[in-house]
Amino acid sequence: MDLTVVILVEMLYAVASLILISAGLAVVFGMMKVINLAHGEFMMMGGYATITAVNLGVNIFVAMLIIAPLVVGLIGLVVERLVIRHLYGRLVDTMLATWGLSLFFIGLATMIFGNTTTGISTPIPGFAIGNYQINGYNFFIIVVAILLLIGMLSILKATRAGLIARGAMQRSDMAAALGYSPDRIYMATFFCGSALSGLAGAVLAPLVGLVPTSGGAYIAKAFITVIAGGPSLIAGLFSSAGFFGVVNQIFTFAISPVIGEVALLVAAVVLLRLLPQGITGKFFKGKL
Amino acid sequence: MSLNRRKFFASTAALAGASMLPRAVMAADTIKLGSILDTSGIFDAYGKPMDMAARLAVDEINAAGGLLGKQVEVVAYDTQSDMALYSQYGQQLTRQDQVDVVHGGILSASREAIRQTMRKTRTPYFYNVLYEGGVCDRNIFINGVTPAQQVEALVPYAMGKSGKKVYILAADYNYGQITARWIQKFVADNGGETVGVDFFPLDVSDFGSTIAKIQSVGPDLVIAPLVGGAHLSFFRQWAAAGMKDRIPLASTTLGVGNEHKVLTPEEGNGIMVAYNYSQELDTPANNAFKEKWADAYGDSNLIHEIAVSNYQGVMTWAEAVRQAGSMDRDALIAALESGLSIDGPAGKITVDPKTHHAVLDVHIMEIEDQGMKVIETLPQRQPIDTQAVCDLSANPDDNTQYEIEI
Amino acid sequence: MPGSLSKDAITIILVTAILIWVMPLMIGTYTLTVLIVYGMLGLSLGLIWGFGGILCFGQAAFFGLGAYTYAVAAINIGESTVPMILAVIVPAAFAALLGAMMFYGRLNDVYLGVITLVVTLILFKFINSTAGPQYLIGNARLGGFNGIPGFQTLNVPGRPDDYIWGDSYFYVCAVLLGLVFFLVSALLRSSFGRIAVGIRENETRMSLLGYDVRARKTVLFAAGAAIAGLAGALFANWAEIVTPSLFSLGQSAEIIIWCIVGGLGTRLGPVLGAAGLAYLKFLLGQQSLVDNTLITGLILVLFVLFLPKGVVPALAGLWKVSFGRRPLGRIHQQRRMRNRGRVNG
Amino acid sequence: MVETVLETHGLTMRFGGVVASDNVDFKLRARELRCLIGPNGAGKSTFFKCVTGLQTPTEGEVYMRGVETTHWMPHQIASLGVGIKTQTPNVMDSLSVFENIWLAARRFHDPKDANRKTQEIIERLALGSIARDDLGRLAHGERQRVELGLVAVGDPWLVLLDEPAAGMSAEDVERMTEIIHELNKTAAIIIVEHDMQFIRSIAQVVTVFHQGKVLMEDHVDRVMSDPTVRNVYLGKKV
Repeated sequence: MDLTVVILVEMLYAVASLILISAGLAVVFGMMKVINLAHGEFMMMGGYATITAVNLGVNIFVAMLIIAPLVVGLIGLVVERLVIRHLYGRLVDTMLATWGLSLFFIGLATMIFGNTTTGISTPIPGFAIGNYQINGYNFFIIVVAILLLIGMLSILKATRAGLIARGAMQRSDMAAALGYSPDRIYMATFFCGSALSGLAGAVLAPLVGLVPTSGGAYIAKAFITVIAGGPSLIAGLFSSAGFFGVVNQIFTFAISPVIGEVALLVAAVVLLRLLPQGITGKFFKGKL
Repeated sequence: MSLNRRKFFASTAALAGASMLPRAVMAADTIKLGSILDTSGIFDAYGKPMDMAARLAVDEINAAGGLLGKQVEVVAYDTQSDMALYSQYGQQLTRQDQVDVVHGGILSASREAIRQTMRKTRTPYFYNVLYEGGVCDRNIFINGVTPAQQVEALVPYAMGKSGKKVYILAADYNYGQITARWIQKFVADNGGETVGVDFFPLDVSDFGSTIAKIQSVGPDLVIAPLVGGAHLSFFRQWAAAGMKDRIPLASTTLGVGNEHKVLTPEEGNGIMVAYNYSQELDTPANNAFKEKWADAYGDSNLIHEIAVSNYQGVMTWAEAVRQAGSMDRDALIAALESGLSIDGPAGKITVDPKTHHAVLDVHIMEIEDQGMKVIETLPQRQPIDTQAVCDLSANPDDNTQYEIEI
Repeated sequence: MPGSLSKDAITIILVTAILIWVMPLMIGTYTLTVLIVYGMLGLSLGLIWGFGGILCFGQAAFFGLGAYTYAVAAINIGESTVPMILAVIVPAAFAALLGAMMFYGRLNDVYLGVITLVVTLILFKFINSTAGPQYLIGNARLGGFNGIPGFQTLNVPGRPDDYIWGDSYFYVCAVLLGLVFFLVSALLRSSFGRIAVGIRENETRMSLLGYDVRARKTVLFAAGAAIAGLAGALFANWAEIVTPSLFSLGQSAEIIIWCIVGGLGTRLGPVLGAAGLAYLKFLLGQQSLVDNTLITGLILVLFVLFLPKGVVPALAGLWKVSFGRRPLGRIHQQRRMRNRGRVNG
Repeated sequence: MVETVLETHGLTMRFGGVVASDNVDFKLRARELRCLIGPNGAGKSTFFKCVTGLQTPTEGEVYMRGVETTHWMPHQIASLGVGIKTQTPNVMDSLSVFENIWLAARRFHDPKDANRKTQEIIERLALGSIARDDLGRLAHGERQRVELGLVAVGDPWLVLLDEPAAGMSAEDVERMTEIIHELNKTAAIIIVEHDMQFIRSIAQVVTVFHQGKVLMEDHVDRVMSDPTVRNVYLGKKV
């Protein structure tokens, strides 16, 4: 019984972390049809921003939830102005350029922080479920993911910016026709997407150690989750993260973490073969 | 930016120019020591200090007048934590640079990638890293700690402090696979029981499900031969789940790359390990070594187990060259097989003629406040695991890595 | 395409001969050999991407598969001829299956990218977790992260004790690259190649003309994989070890970068891009001033921004401007070609 | 008796709740020239796509020269000897005119004959002066003409054209009409078209689509004077 609860929590945690690591990529992809392959490195930089800030004496929650998203968002802004801006509408070129950026940032982080694994302790103590101890931080991640989804949903539904964003997602020329400069919308979107990546990296940093190449572990998963999710931003994110997270954990508990990862990847291939438009291309059509 | 780039191109051009010089120009008035280590990439926490140690040793040798009246020149390649580059640079060192000796290799995978090349080209090879044991090859000399020296000492101590049921979490490559089998053997020898073994590829960093699984089995002790930065998160997550005070941990690798300095005291304290070296060894030799290191590099904090092994390896080789009085490979091997020993920062190291492994001191330690506190010192342990299967004086042509069968 | 195949053949033979003679004077043959192998690998992606419009994020999978097939077969057979052939056939067959799965499912563009990337990851993760003694094919341990060392290397066919290594191995590789280059040229001049280019340009139109686009793309995909497999086997012989890093995404990324930098839609571009960048990486490995990865990344970004067609087409364009002649090979809107597909939704 | 080259029975295509093509029965005899007209969204294009295999109909069957082709892929249908031109210019932009037509010719001929056929078509369509130019650089009318060349070079017995005259100058349209008449000597032709001028100049029998159904099918003059048709085109000059 206790074990069932533990497994359930681990599953929720897996889903939540998939949502977190994919959110930034999903926003940028959903709004701009740009696949940011430097997404993983944005997360890595979020992690480093957190650790650096904590080492400078900043409260860990402030560092994770405010400083890291801001820092990475600003980096994203610079990247957008210098590189991405010139490549809109050229899907494959943006993929290649952001891939280059990802290598660049890995190199840069290596030169600045070195290649030694760094990390910080999780700020939340573990606690017991029956006879089992589990990592209390898992709950923090689950909560952050839920808040993130609710936040995104309410911004999209209830604010003016959200309205423009929804318009831009449906038809990119719509916002322009309404008198909003697409240039500024893209800038803002990329900032938000990068900030979300930074947040994810920051929140996950205490759990796993950080090296400049850490981002590589996330990008493939995020990429798969977003593409498999399909056109709807939030429904897609939620459904595909839910599907992959559960598949992953079932096989992880039944066999081993590696098989869990492989199961996730195989599920992705099968899913895309059956639903080439992603989950929400078939179901939940037209939802957010 | 543009300045940097220009500088970079200039240096590239210079490099290209240098590598195009005919080899004859660089006359053989120096002795060439090839070094092949991951000084960048995910294993550079191991490789960088090893590289520093090798250079420190060579500087020391040169300052004392060199070897056979010649200066020693380091020819170093950075393998960038890419196993494929080992074979490439290994060939480069032996065929093109024609070095006199090669020190290097970190992961067992990298050693196996170059060992045959060294053997084929008859270049003496020193592998100065703690490893899984069993390599039997007349061309290679190994001064790292083997399971019989380390695990055999660590297991009974750790089981004595915890209990009989042991769970093993190992890195999924030859080191972890073989070491896990040694642990199982020694657990059984000490009347214990292995209740679970899990292997993790080097890029696994999420151990949540594993921690739950361990609890459902309920061992008394967890032994973790985990390797590299990603695996370090196990120790973090273990502590974060509040498991540290429930089930004690031991490791055969934690601290080899100074990982215990990355973990906080709360995460690291109490983990049991056993190595040849610790920065906390309070011996005159170690204190002098730390001072030398600090003089050269400003700070002695980076020194770790295999950096010291590398230093001792270079020193062992230098001593053998002096005794042999020539750079001839067979004379060198003969000198090494004479039971040669040196006194290094970690104490006395003697070459075992039968196996080309080392007889050395092993310290059982516990991690305490980001240091390794010595609990017990076991002097001059023999590599009996390899001795049981390898006898190079009887079979000089042997070229195998023996694996333990259980 | 201007000129004839026989003219092509003469050019290729001459250039190969000159390179075999001149290059070893500048770079050691050992290093040259791997540059040639990478050149062949670059060509394999250059063929399917530049002329077939198939952007494969997992070309390294076929490279690794070729290398592993060779290593496993060589250990079991002990003579190199059959393993070499298998190393071409197995990746090609695997690609044919994968390609059929993707193209008959009408997967395109990003989805194609995701699937090839994921399949590469699966192979990598699988191979990487085979360190245990239970993973055995015949007499060959797969070895996991360690890879497989110590297999029979290339020998004179039928004479397992006459190894081809060192300089002779370099000649073998150079001649093989020339041969593959010639075969690719012949393929591109053939109807099949011209139709492939037509498919790259406009799939719908080609199917409305009565061509089975799915089958043709599958065949082309398999041909690219066969070349990559051959390159993998040659690499295995050169390195004398195969490791899972052959399957890594980093390796795939490098192949893509070679093609971009060298120039898509040309035969020579990917070959030169591969050899040039691999040599640069090799030189950078000997310095510690600037991080290697940073440079690679910077090169890719700068090329995408400022020279998206790559070096060879740019030089050919320059040649054309300066001398008013139409350069060899066609250079056409690679940019549009790369970005022709839009993501649905 | 004249052979039927294309026949559909109860062809229906639904997109969700929308019925784009509703139970269409259609028959075309050899060497007939037929225009499909109707207002936007009447189902002409859906019908066209279902017949050419670009879409698979929800219900109903398609027969070509007596062979059922309902679930066939476009390339299978084209391989029967059916020439197809889609609505927007659909050509290989970065290849030359010669290469474009050659690719079409190669499908039905060996390389040597393909060269000869290509030359023939280039002369017939008076494309000689631009034969070496890339399609991407040509004017709209020329591109349309080349696309007709792609269709013609396969010696089809059935030609399906979706808005061939769209966006063309009067002169271009005239040339197009000639080519179509020429094709019609050996092939049955279906033209989906908006341009009434063009239809009047070319058509004999016209099928009118409305709300996915066939509204009427008659000679062009009678269709033009029919009040229901006028009603359907409300406001449009007929």
